[in-house]
Amino acid sequence: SRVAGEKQAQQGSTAASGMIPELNLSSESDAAMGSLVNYNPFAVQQTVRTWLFEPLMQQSSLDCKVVPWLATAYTWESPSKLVFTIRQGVKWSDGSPFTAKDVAFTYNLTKKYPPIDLAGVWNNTFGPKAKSVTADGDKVTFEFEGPAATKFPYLIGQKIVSEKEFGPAGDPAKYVSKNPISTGPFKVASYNGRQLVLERRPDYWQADKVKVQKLVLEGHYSDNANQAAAKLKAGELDFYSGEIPNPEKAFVADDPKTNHVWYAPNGVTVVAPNLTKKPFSDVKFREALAHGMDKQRATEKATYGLMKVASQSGLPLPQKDDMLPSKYPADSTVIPFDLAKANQLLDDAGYRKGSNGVRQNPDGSPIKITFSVQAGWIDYEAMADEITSNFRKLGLDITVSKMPPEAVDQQKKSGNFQLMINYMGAGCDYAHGMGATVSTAEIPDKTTIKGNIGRYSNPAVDKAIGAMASATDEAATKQQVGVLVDAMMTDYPVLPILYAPARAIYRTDHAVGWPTADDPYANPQDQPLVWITHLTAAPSK
Amino acid sequence: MRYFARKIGFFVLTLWAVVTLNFLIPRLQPGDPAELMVQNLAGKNAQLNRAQVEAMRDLLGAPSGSLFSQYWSYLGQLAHGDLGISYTYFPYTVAEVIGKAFWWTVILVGAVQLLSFAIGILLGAFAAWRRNSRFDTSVTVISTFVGTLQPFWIALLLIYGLGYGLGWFPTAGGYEASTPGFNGAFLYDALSHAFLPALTLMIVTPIGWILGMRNTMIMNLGEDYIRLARAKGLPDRMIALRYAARNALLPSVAGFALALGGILGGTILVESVFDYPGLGRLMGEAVGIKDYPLLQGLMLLTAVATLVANLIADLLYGVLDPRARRAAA
Amino acid sequence: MALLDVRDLSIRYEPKQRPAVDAVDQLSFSIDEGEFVGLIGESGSGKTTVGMAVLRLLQRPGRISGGSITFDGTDIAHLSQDELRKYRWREISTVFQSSMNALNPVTRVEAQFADVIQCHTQLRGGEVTERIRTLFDMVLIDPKFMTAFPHELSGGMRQRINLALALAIGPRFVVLDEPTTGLDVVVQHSILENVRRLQAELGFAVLFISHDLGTVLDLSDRTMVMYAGKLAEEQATRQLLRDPLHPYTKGLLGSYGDPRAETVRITYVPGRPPDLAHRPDGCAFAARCPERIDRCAEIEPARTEAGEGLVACHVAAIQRGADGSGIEVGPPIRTFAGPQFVKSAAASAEAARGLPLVTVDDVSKTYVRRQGLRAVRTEAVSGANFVLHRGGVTALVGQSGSGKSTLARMITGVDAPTAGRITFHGSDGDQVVARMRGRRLRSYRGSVQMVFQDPYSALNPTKTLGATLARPLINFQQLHGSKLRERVIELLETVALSPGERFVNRYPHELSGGQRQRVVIARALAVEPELIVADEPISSLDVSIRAEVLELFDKLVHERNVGILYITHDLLSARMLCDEVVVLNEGKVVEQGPALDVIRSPQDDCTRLLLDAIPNPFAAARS
Amino acid sequence: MSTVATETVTAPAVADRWYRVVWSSKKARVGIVVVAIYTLVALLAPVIAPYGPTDGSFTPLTGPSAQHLLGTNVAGVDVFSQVIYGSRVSLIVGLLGGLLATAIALVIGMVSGYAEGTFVDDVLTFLTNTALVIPVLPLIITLVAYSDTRGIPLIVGVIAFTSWAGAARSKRAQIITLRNRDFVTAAKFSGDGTFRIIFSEILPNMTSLVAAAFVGAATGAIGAEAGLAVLGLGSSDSVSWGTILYQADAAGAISQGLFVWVFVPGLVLAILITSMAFIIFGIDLLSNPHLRED
Ligand SMILES: Nc1ncnc2c1ncn2[C@@H]1O[C@H](COP(=O)(O)OP(=O)(O)OP(=O)(O)O)[C@@H](O)[C@H]1O
Ligand SMILES: Nc1ncnc2c1ncn2[C@@H]1O[C@H](COP(=O)(O)OP(=O)(O)OP(=O)(O)O)[C@@H](O)[C@H]1O
Ligand SMILES: [Mg+2]
Ligand SMILES: [Mg+2]
Repeated sequence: SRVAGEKQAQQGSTAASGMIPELNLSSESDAAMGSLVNYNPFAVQQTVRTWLFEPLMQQSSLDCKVVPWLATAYTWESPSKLVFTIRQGVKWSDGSPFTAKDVAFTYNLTKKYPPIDLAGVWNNTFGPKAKSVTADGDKVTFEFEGPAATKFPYLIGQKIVSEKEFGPAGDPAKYVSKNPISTGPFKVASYNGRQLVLERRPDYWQADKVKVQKLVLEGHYSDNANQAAAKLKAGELDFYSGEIPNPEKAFVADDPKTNHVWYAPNGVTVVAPNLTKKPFSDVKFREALAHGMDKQRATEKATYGLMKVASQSGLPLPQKDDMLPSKYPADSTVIPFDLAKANQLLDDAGYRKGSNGVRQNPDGSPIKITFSVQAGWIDYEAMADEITSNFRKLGLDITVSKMPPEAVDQQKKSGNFQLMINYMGAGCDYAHGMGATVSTAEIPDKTTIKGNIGRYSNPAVDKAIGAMASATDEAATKQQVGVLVDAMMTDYPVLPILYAPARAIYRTDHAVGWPTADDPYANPQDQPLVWITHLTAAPSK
Repeated sequence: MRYFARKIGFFVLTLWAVVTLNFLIPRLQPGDPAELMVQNLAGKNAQLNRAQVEAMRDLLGAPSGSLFSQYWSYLGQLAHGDLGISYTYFPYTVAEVIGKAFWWTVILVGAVQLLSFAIGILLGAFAAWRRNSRFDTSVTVISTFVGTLQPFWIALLLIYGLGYGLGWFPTAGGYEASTPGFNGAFLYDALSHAFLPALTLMIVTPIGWILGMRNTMIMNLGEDYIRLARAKGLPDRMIALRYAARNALLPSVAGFALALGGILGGTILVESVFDYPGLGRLMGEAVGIKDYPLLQGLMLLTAVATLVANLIADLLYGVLDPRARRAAA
Repeated sequence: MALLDVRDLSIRYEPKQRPAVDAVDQLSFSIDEGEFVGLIGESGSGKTTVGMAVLRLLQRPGRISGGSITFDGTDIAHLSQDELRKYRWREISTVFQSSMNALNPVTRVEAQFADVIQCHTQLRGGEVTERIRTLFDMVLIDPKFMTAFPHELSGGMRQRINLALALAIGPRFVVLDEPTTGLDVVVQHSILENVRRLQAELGFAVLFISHDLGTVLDLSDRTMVMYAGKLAEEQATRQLLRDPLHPYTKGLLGSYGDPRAETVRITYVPGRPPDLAHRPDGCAFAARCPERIDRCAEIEPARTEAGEGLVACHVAAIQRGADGSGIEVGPPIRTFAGPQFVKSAAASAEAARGLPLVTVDDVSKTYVRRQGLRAVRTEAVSGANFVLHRGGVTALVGQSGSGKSTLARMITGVDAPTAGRITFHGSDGDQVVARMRGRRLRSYRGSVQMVFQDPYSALNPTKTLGATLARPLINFQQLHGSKLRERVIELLETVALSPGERFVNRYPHELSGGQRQRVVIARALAVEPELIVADEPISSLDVSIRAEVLELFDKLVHERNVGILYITHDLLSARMLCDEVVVLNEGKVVEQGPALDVIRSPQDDCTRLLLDAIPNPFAAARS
Repeated sequence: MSTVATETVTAPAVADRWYRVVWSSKKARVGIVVVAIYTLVALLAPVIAPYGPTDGSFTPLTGPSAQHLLGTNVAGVDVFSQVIYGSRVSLIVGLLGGLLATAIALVIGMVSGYAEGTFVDDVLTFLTNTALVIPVLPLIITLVAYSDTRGIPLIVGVIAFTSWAGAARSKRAQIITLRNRDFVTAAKFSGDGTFRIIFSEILPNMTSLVAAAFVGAATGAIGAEAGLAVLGLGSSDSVSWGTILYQADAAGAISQGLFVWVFVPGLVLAILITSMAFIIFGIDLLSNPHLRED
């Protein structure tokens, strides 16, 4: 195509220098945004989200390894006191030096303006709130009202802004930033309302690692997967982390040498029964269901077989194998599809078939199950359809009810549902990732959706989650996670189906060095800043 | 005078009803905008970050007070011409957001409507004129067939056929590399981007005009003044256009004014498929993300446009049909 | 050589779902350059059809099924529309039967002249305007109306403009198809005077189609009489008046009289025209002919020269010695030997006075029209007073726009008066018409019926005649099934639409103008009302059927004690039918009294004007 | 006179029955036949379709083959069977939705036009204008979101409820031009009630307008049903052509080369609506007897 042709011509001239002349990515703002420019990292809609501002550290949800970024190191001086060492020699894009004071300024700004406190530093969301954030030399110290280890993954993700720009800006939520002062690897070269061109900063603190001269961001494909696939195939996109149905066939098959896809396991998609409703309140019933789900077929339909079936432990395996208590051999936690066993379990638990061949409650009352699913979320629909047909084979009277996502949300809040598909976090904050699904504190209320939509409640689990707040090292964390895994394996509060993906759909004709299944050095979806420093020019053919 | 007072009274009353509905409808929809927006930013397969939801709620300033007091302040705002601040594009105001999208839609759909009206009228007139000829049959059959295709389906066809297959036209967006402004490069850029969406709409819109025109024209062809025109030995073209078509045009013109009013609401699907930066897409998004202020603004815009078009249709009819001048004016 | 020569022209209507109708059968005639030829004949006899054929404007399902139409040496019957174009308007132009509706409603009059002038002549720009101005002068219309839209002109003006349009580029031949129907006599008179004058000046030939005997005889050099799709007779007009050959012609002539005469006699032709889909053997008129002989029922009479004209009648041919068969028939008689409708002065004067039926008491009606910001008030009726009686007929006469229809609408309860009151003295007490609602209004309509003025809009185009006529019968007389059908057919026959079976399933557009008007009359008769408000019920009917309808009304009055409000501008029919005359001018009653008194000694100028405008061919013929 | 009376009238023509009139148009004939075939397919769906419409037991996303004429979808359902079954919902939604919307438009438009200038007209006109002006999509979403059961009747109702206004307006305009014709007054004299006058005298003069509006409404309804399906507001457990189309789009059928999956439902839909439009050409003959002759 036209655009690709031009690009090739340019590439010829600069490829020799080992640099990548240009990469094409999809836009990070809505198309309708037009020339409503706003580079403010606190804004709801940002012209660009990824490439200008940087956080203190980056943590991959895949392996929970912490990569130092604007901070070089951190230490928990106590479970309620965290100290970062700030990187020296970093320059803001206007040439002025970046200091610890900017860091403290940023965090204190979020204190002053709660609407921008996305990391929840100053409230009780992920742990007790902070008392103060102060800078001293190259150190920035966080003091919390209590043990706050669970806040760490959120806290380090805060994008750091300069005091110079935001000091005079007033309410940062209402501030429109047109000339951003940032630390990131790129700065704005041009924006015409549609196409954003970013150019490499030679004075970036790790400029030697950034080989991409120019980033061109254009087009928003969130509800237009076909277009994205076509653009990718045409070489007009180099990387895409949105959804493309059946990427192997729609994209990779077109040119397997250059076209690649990697779906990294990012979380767990689970069937969430409402434990307050019969017969789901019965753990035996849930156990039977866990054996009666054809997870393999569900992943074939929902993710075109790209994702693996999930372990009942709730942990994404094999990435988090090391978190698994030793009593569970890794491969034993994936419950195989076994209808006979499921039937056996149901029979044993007293859910006998009535004269019409449909199972009844032990007390003889009929069972009628409605599976609520978000209409239009085709992967969810596919899973629901498959699992429903599996459960029907168990003799259960079950129907799928497809409804608007908002209506599903409403049911989550009201608890007025029977079965649902839900997402179970698998981040590095086990207390609020995995824990959110089983913690009593996370049972949704009328106005807020929280993670524990099944309304599972277990004091041992709650206690373990509480303990994680002061678990600042891995061993301590593992011990508490073990309690959660136990609950998952024995109580079946939710029934994992498959791992939800972090997507990377990319081409290797311009750049190589993307994170892959073999070299999962970064979460492709969450850590572009990491992979951009790994990319190198494709060897010329 | 009473007549105009009445007309204006009705206009205001309808406007009020619409404003009230505009206020109520979004509020009646289930779903929490803050949650939806965070979910939207994170992707559906992600856990809701509750801190973010809280922050978002603070940011948007959750509506407070009773429904009634909200309604009052909404009316007050409107009276000052203030449409509020968009949730999605915070801190940009609704007016600014709509302003960006406005001309894209108006120019694209306006041009399409004009063109398909002209084409539809001409084809319809000639089909009626040569009723039951092969031309008539093919025009009615073909236009009916393509006119009943779903626009979305046509769009797919075009994107893959002319867009990716042949590579003739860009398939997404309103423009690409050029800087908006009044210059050749940009116009070329914008036109080539507008081509496929325009074509999609062009395929489905003329049918109504064709059939409508054909219908009224056939009725009119039986009238005595057409017979007289024939007896006058005027060239067929003149009879067809000046006599038959001129008269048959009247109902269509009134319909056209209405269609123009509807421009602002009618292209959600096509604009979304083509990622076109217009009002339809904006409306689609606003509905999806529950951006109440934006949604209200768009609905108000559509409503006012339609109402005004309605009024113009009335007046236009008076101008075009001298008979109506005294009856209706 | 004749300018127009029509030979053996046959025209068929071939509707898809019904048997074909031979509307015109082997018709031959010719017209010379500059000649003024009248074509008269019974309603539905095919006059309009012939005119349309000559103009080549027949519409489906009609088509020329045989014969030729030679215009200036070329057979135009089979030319394509393209080839025809060079004849159109330059050579042959026309004024239609419903010429009021023949102007393009959305363009200015001027433009409708300009397009045809520019199309056929070299004139451009100012010359065109100049030409239009001359044409307007010619038909006596102020040229300031050039820029008007058709609806801004009165009916009479529109007809005159059509005439001017027909003459716009000096054609050699003009077809005038009932150019003045629906106009009052005064306007009618002035228009036709115009035509005659212009024809004399410009020398074009005219085919003048009309059912109005008086005007045709008044104007034309030669007259052709049509009956059932054939020419019955053709003679120079003066001669025709003096010595009509065909019995049907005699019948037509006999239906004309002078309203002022002591005793008015009107003949009418009894019986029904034949079903054109099944022509009888022999003479089509035989069944109705008082002079018929045996031969008439068997052999179709050929067109023969007899006396000074052409006639298709055995008897006339024998009488004039044009037939050698030697059959004995008596000497020719001048008048129609059939029934007559007679009204003597005495009979008119002693008119029965029944009880009052409707009282019109100081009634006014003001229409308010909006013109831009201004409200224009039209006082259509002001302060009208009169009484309608049971078993009595009141004529409401007046010029066009004098408020006749408006009064009719108020009396029938369609509109309400703005002032005054109209009271109906029914069997269950007096009621104010304007206050009637719902059931009462419905039952009022069972006793008061209206014959609408415009037969074109009074019939639902989507309903067959049968369906239209069935409604009142179902609603007011609870008839159903075969009874209903019988009664419907009977009604059709009553108004001379026969055979009824042939008409029940027709749609209005398949009827001639006069046939439609008769359906409208039949509908009003269906419910056997106490009062009939007839608004120009016979304007589109030929004299013969006219007389028959009058007779029908008369019978209703005498036998059923029905009251009639007869709206007309035709004083002759008023004299024949009515006991009382109310003359209306510009909404005011200017004169009222016994019919004969008003007609004989009119007090108001307006009445006199109406009387003077009545054409009187006999006067001319006798002189 | 006697001769006339004895003359027999052969073949007394029967009044044109409306169905015969409609059938006499070639286009209408084609339309009727096609619609009839569709109806038959819908009725016989279980016989014709090789598999169930929700039977997801096949390999997902296969192209056309002998077993699966149109391939299978993401859920491993046979698309051909879906298309066959889909005719049910699409026909019902199209016909009922079209009918209901037309009926509402008819009643409101006709009554308001007939009563022009009165209070009734004012109220109805106000209603119509308001309905014309409020954006349909958000309204539909709100209406549907508030109902628990999301069956076909609801969808049909909602679609009809939101789409009648334009048609009502044009009908009002039309009836105003017809209402003052003498034949309407004449019908009053014939003793017909207002209702009968509106619907039996005036309506036949507008059948082509009404029929055109019906096809417009039916097209709109089928499209709207599909649109609702994609918004997650469709009927939860039935397949329609609209849902198939949108599933195909959402699953990126075209980028995967599964063309028939997209084309066939779009095509059958267009053919159905086209044939309905063709029937109008026959119905035109009803309101305009003039046209019957060619
Ligand atoms: N479309 C048609 N289909 C069938 N018959 C028709 C059609 N049009 C006219 N006719 C018949 O043809 C005959 C001639 O009609 P035409 O209009 O020429 O009569 P006319 O002499 O002009 O009568 P009038 O004086 O009433 O205008 C009538 O009997 C009429 O019923
Ligand atoms: N609906 C109306 N609105 C306004 N003016 C009207 C209306 N109807 C009639 N008029 C006017 O009222 C006057 C009387 O009209 P009407 O129809 O009663 O006359 P008429 O005596 O029946 O005439 P004609 O012989 O031409 O039928 C005319 O000037 C006419 O223009
Ligand atoms: Mg005639
Ligand atoms: Mg009148």
